[in-house]
Amino acid sequence: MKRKLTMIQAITEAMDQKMAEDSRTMLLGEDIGVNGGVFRATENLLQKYGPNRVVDTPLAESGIIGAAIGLAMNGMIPVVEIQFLAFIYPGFEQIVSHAARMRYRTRGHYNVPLVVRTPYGAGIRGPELHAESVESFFAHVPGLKVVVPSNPYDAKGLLIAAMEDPDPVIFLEPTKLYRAFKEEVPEEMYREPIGKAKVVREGNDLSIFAWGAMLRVADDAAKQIEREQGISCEVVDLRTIYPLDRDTIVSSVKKTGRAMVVHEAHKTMGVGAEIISVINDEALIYLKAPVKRVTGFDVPVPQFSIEDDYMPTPSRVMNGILETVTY
Amino acid sequence: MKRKLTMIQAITEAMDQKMAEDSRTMLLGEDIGVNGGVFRATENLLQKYGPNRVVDTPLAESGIIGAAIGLAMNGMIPVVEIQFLAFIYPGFEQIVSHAARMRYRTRGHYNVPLVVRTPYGAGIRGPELHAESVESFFAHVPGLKVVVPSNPYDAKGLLIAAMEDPDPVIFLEPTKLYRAFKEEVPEEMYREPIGKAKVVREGNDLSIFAWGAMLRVADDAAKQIEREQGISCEVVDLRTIYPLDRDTIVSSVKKTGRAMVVHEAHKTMGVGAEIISVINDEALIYLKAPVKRVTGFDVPVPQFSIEDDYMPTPSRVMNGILETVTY
Amino acid sequence: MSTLYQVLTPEGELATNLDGQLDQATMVKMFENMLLVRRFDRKSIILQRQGRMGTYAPFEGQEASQVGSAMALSPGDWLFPTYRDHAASIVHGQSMARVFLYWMGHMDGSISPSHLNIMPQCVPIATQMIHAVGTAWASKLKGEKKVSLAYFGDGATSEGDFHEALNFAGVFKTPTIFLCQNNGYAISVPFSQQSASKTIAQRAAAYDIPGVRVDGNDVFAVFMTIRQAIDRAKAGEGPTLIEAVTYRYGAHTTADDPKKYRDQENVSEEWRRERDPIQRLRVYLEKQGLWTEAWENERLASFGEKIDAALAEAESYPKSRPEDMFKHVYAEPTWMAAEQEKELAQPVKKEGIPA
Amino acid sequence: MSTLYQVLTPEGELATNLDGQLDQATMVKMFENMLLVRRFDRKSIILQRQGRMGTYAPFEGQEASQVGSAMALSPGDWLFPTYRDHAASIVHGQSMARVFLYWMGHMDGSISPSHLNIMPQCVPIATQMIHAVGTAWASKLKGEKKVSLAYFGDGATSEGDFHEALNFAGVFKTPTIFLCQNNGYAISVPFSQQSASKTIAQRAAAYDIPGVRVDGNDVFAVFMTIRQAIDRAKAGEGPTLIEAVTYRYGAHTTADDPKKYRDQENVSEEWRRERDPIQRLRVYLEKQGLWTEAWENERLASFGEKIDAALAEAESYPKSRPEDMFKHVYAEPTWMAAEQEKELAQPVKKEGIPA
Ligand SMILES: Cc1ncc(C[n+]2csc(CCOP(=O)(O)OP(=O)(O)O)c2C)c(N)n1
Ligand SMILES: Cc1ncc(C[n+]2csc(CCOP(=O)(O)OP(=O)(O)O)c2C)c(N)n1
Ligand SMILES: [Mg+2]
Ligand SMILES: [Mg+2]
Repeated sequence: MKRKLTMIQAITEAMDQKMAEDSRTMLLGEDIGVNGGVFRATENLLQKYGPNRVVDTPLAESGIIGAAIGLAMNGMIPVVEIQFLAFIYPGFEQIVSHAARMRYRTRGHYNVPLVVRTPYGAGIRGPELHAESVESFFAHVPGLKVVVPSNPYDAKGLLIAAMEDPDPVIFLEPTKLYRAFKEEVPEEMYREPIGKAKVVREGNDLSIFAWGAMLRVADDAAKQIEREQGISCEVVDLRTIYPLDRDTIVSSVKKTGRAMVVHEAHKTMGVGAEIISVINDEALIYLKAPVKRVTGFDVPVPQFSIEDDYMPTPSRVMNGILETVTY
Repeated sequence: MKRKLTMIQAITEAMDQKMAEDSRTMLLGEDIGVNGGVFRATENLLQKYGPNRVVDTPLAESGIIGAAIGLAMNGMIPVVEIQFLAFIYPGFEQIVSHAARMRYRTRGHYNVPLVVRTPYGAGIRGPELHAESVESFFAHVPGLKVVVPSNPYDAKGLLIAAMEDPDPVIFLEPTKLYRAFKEEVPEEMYREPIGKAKVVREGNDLSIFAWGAMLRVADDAAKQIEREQGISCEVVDLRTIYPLDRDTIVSSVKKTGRAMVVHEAHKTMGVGAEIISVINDEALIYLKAPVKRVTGFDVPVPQFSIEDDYMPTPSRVMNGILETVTY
Repeated sequence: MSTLYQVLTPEGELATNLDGQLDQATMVKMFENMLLVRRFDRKSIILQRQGRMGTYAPFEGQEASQVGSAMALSPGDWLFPTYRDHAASIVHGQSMARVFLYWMGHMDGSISPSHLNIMPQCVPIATQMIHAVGTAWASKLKGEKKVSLAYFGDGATSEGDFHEALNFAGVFKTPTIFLCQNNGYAISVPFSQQSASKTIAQRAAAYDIPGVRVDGNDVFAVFMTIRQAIDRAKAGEGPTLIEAVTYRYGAHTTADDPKKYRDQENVSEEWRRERDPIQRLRVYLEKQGLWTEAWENERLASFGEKIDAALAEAESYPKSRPEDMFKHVYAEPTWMAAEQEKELAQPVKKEGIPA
Repeated sequence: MSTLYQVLTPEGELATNLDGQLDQATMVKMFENMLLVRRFDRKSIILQRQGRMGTYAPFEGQEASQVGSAMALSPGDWLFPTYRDHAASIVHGQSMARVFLYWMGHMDGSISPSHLNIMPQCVPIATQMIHAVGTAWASKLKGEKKVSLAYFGDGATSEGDFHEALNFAGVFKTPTIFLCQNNGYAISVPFSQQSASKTIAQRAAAYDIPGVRVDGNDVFAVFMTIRQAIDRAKAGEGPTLIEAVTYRYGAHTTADDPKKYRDQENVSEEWRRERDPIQRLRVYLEKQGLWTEAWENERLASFGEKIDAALAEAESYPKSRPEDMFKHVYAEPTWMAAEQEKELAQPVKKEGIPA
C-alpha cells in the first residue's frame, strides 16, 4: 500500500529531507523549535538538527526576515516560518525593499535564496488576522516568487523546489488544508516546477482558475455541476501566483471560451484581476462571456462566526458558472 | 489676473486652511516642522500653528502612523507625511491591520480620520527607493481610500476632502508634478469628491485611464496622436484609485469601444489589472480590442540614470494607441 | 533594577507600609474581582471545550497584574488589552457577555461600552502600544487628565513597535503607562531566549523614562505602582514602563499544549502553590478579619450566577448575520459592498443552461 | 556612560596611553585616508553642482568615524554602509569609481569588489542593521572569524529595526558591530527631539550588551574601540554598540539646506575649528615628526590625481542601457521581462490607422 500524508506532513518531510541533504539549510521562526511550530510543521526537527539549524527566534518578524536575508547572503539557505500571514507585515519592508532587490542591486553578485513559509487563508476559526489571504501584495513585487500548494503532493515538491530556488520565494500554505485530507506522497525527494500551473480537471465549457484551499471548492463545484447539469469545466490549479503560468491559462481559455477565477482574497486587486488581464491580453477574442470572479468580498475578513460566508463556496462558484455559461 | 499655484503650493494651502479652520487638525512627520518638509509641503506651518500641531517626529514610520491612529481615535485629525512612499513599509502593518480595520472591528464606535500623505513615483532622479509607485498595495485593502491628484486644483480640493473624510485616506502626491507647472487654484476652501474620476479630454476612438504624473503623459500622447493621425482619445483622470469610479470607466468604454491604462507601477498586479477587470465585468461586449496596459515594467524601479526608460512615455502610449485602434 | 517591588508577600504579609494608599474596601474589591475573573477564565475554557466558543486565551495566574492595574484606572482612562487581557477589560467595565461574544467570533465582540474607552483586544503583537501613545497624546493636547494604559507580554518586547512606542512616549511625554506582564513565555519561547537582557524594566533606561519591576502576582504592588505612574502621567511627567513578573498557569491558548515546552507539572504547580495572587490576598484578608470561607463561597456562587447570566446574554444575543460583514467598512458603503452583499444573498440557481 | 572615550584630543595630544595598539604606519595611513576621502567628498559636491552626478550625501566632518572604523577591519569582514558611508566603503576597498557610479545613478553602482563583502549603500533607515546580524550569524555558524560592521545614524536609532537588530544580535551573540555615527541630526531633527534618552550608547543596557560612547572625531579612539569590539566578537562574546559622536559640517544631501534648521555659521564652523578629525591628527603627526606641509601637499596632489582617474573611469564606464533593468531580477528571467524588454525597444510606430 502506498504511503499517504497530510499536507502538513508533506511540508515537514520536505524540510526534513532538505535539512538532511544540505547542511546550509536552516529553519527560523517563532515557536518552531521546542514547540515544533503552532501547526507542528517543524515537529521533531530541533531534536534532529539541533538549535543552530532550527532556531526559535525572538518575536520580531522584521528581525527574522532581515536576519534571514543576511544569512542567505552569506551562504545559508534560511527557511522562515511566519506564524500567520498577517504577521508578516512587520517584515514587509525587508521582503519588498531588500529580499526582492538584492540580486538586482548588486547585479547578481549577491542573491537571497530565502523561503518564507506561512499559513494562509481562512478556515480554522481563529481570532482576527488569522485568516488573511493577501497574496496580491507579493504578486506585485518583481524579484519575489509566490507559490501556493493545494495538496500534499505539490506541497512537498514545490517546497523542495522553493528551497532550491536561488531567489526568494513566498510560500503560502492554506491553513484549512493542513490536515484536511491525505494523499499519496513519494518518500524520495522530488521537485514540482515553480511557475507551472496544473490542469486538474479537463473540460470544455469553462475554465476555472484557482489555487490553495479554493482549488477544492472550485473542483467540487465543477464536479457537481457536471453531474447535475452536464456542464464541463476545466479546473486549473495555478500553484504559482507569481510569475503566472500564462501559457496554461491562455490555452485553456482558448479551448473553452469562458473563464472564472476563484480566490479567497478580496476581489478588488486580487490576483483574479491579473488573470483577467492576461486573458484580455492574449485571448480576448475567444471569450464568449466576461471572466467571472468568485472571491472574498471587499471587506476585512470578518470575525470567524461569519468567516465562512466571506469565503467562496461551491454554491457561489456554481452560480458563477451558470451565469457565465448562460451569458 | 487669477492666482496660479504649483501642486506643492496647493497642498500647503489645503493644509494651512484646514489647520486654521479646524483645531483638531495636526501634522506629523519627519522634518516637516523647522525644515518645512523635504519638499517644503509644510513650509511655515510650524511657525504659524506651533509645535503641538506641526510635529517633527522621531524617525519611525510605524510609530508615526500608529500614534496618528491613536490621535485620530481620540478626537484629532492627524495628517501624516511619509518622506517617500517606499518608507511607508515600516508602518504598513499599522495601516493595513489597524487604520483600515478600526471602524469595522468596533462596529463604528471608533473611526480613524487619518490622512497619510506621501510623495510618490519617479521623476526626481533620487537614489534607490525614491521612485516607487505601489498604489496597488493600498488598493487591495478594504477600509482605506487611495487618492492621487494630477494637478494643483485637484490636489487642493482632494486633500481638503481627505482631511474631512471620516475614514483613512492614503494620499499619493506625484513627486514629479510638485513643481512641474502652475494652474489656477481658488483661494477659498473647496472639495473635490473622493471616488469620482474626471474626463479631462473627450474622445471617440479609445479611452485612456491614467492618474498622477501619467495623466499628462497620456494626455500629451492623446494630443499628439490626434494631431498627427486624427485618432480621438478620451482621457480619464481616475483621481481616486480605491474605490474606483466604475461608472465613469464603463461609460467611457461603452462609448469608445477601446481602452488603455497608463500607470507607472509594475504591470503585474498594477491597478491597470483591476480596471481591465471592471471593463471585463461591465463592458466586455463593447470591446473591439484588448485593453492595453502601458505601465512600468515588472522589474524593480532601476537606478535613476535609466529611470525614465522604466516609465511610460508618450511614445509608448502612442504605440499602444495604434496597436489598439488597428487591432 | 532586577529587584522586585513587593507589597504583599506570598505568605500574605505586608512587605512595605501601605501609607494609606489602599483602603479595606479596595482590598476586598480586589479579591472579589480576582475571584470573578478566575471563574470567568475557567468557565471560558470549558465553553471552548464544549464547542460553544472558539480558541480562547486563558490568563489564570495573571489576575493580580490585570485586576490590580485596571482597578487603578479612572473611568475616563483608555485601556489597550491584548488577547489575554479580558480580565483587565472586565474590571475596567467591559461586560462579560461582550467578552464571550468576542471569543465566539461575533462581529460585535469588540465594542467598548460607550462611556468608556476599552479598545478591542489586540492580536498583532505590540502594535497597540503605539496607539496608546496616540490616545494619550491627544488627551494631553486636549488638556484632559486621562491616561492610556497598554498591556503587552514579554514576547512583545522584541517587536520594533515596542521600541518605537516607548521612544515616542518619551519624546512627547505622553501620559501612557506601559504594563508588561512578563509571564515568562511567548507561547513556547522563554524570556531568556527572547532577549539577552535580564529584565524588561531595565529597557526603560534606553528612553530615559522610569522603569519598575514589580511582583505581578501581588495585587497591591501592581495597583500602587500603576497609581504612581498615573500620578506622574497626570502631572505631565510622561510615561512609565512597568514589568509585572507573573506566570500563566495554563496553556497559551486552548490550541496550545504547554507540556511540549515546559515542565507544567512542577513549575506551573509551584507558581500556583507558592505565588498565587488570590491565595496571598486571601490569607491577608483573613488576618484582617475581612475574609471567611463562607463569605468567599457566597461570592463565588454569586459570581457564578453573574457569569451564567453573561453567557446566557451572549448566547441569546442575535447571531452575526452574513450581511454584517458589509457594515462599517466605511462611513458610507462603497458600490462594491452594495453589490457584493447581493451576491452573497443569492440562492443557488437551480435552472440549467439552455439546451 | 555619557563620558566620551577619547584617545587623541582636539589639540592633538594623547589623552590615554596607546599601549602599542597603533603603530606609526597606521597613523600615517589614517591621515592619508582622511585626506583622500575628504577630497573625494568635496569633489563629489562639485560634480553634483555641475550636473555630472545626482543628489549626493556628503560626510565631511565624519572622516574619523568612517576611516577609523573601516581601517580596523580585516578584508574578509562584512561592511554595511548607509548612503553616507562611502568613506568607509572606500577604505574597506570599494573603488572610488564605483562610488561615483552609484551617485551617477548607474545600475552597476552597488557592486562589491568580488573578494570583499561591501554591501550596497542602504537607503531605508536601519534596515541594514538586521542584515549585519544575519551575515555575522552565518560567519559564526560556518566557524569563520569574520565580523559584520553596520553603520547607521542617530536618527536610525528610532526605527524598530534598530531594536530588533540589537536584540537578535544579543540573543544569538552574533559577531556584529553596530556603529552609530551620532552626527546630531536626522536631516533637520536634532537628537534631543529624536529621543528622550541622552545617549545612544546607553541603549546597549536594554540588550545586556556593551555600549561605548566615543569621540567620533578621534580616529584613534574609533579605531581602538572597534578593534576591541572585533576582538570580543571573534572571541564569541557577541555584539557591541558603539556611539561615535561627530558632526557633519555640510548639508544632509546636496538637496538640503541646513541653514533652515541650524546655525550653520556658528555651530558648524565651531566643530570644524575646534574638533576637526584631520586637524588634530595633523598636529599630532607633526609633533611625532611624521608630517610636513610639503608632504601633505604632495599627498593631496596624488589623491587629486587618483580621484580624477576614478572619475574618468566612472565617466567613461559604459552607460547603463535601458535593457539593463531587465537583468538580475531573477536568476532566470521571467516571460514578462522577456516581452517587456521588447516593448521597451520598440520604436515609435509611424504608420497611421487604416483609412
Ligand atoms: C506580529 C505578531 N506575530 C506573531 C503573533 C503570534 N503570536 C500570538 S501570541 C504570541 C506570543 C506572545 O507572547 P507574549 O508577548 O509574551 O504574550 P503572552 O501570550 O505571554 O501573554 C505570538 C507569537 C502575533 N499575534 N502577532
Ligand atoms: C525608513 C526611512 N524613512 C525615512 C527615510 C528618509 N531619510 C533619509 S536620511 C534620513 C535621516 C537619517 O538620519 P540619521 O540616521 O541620523 O543619519 P544621517 O543622515 O545623519 O547620517 C531620513 C529621514 C529613509 N531613507 N528611510
Ligand atoms: Mg508572555
Ligand atoms: Mg544623523
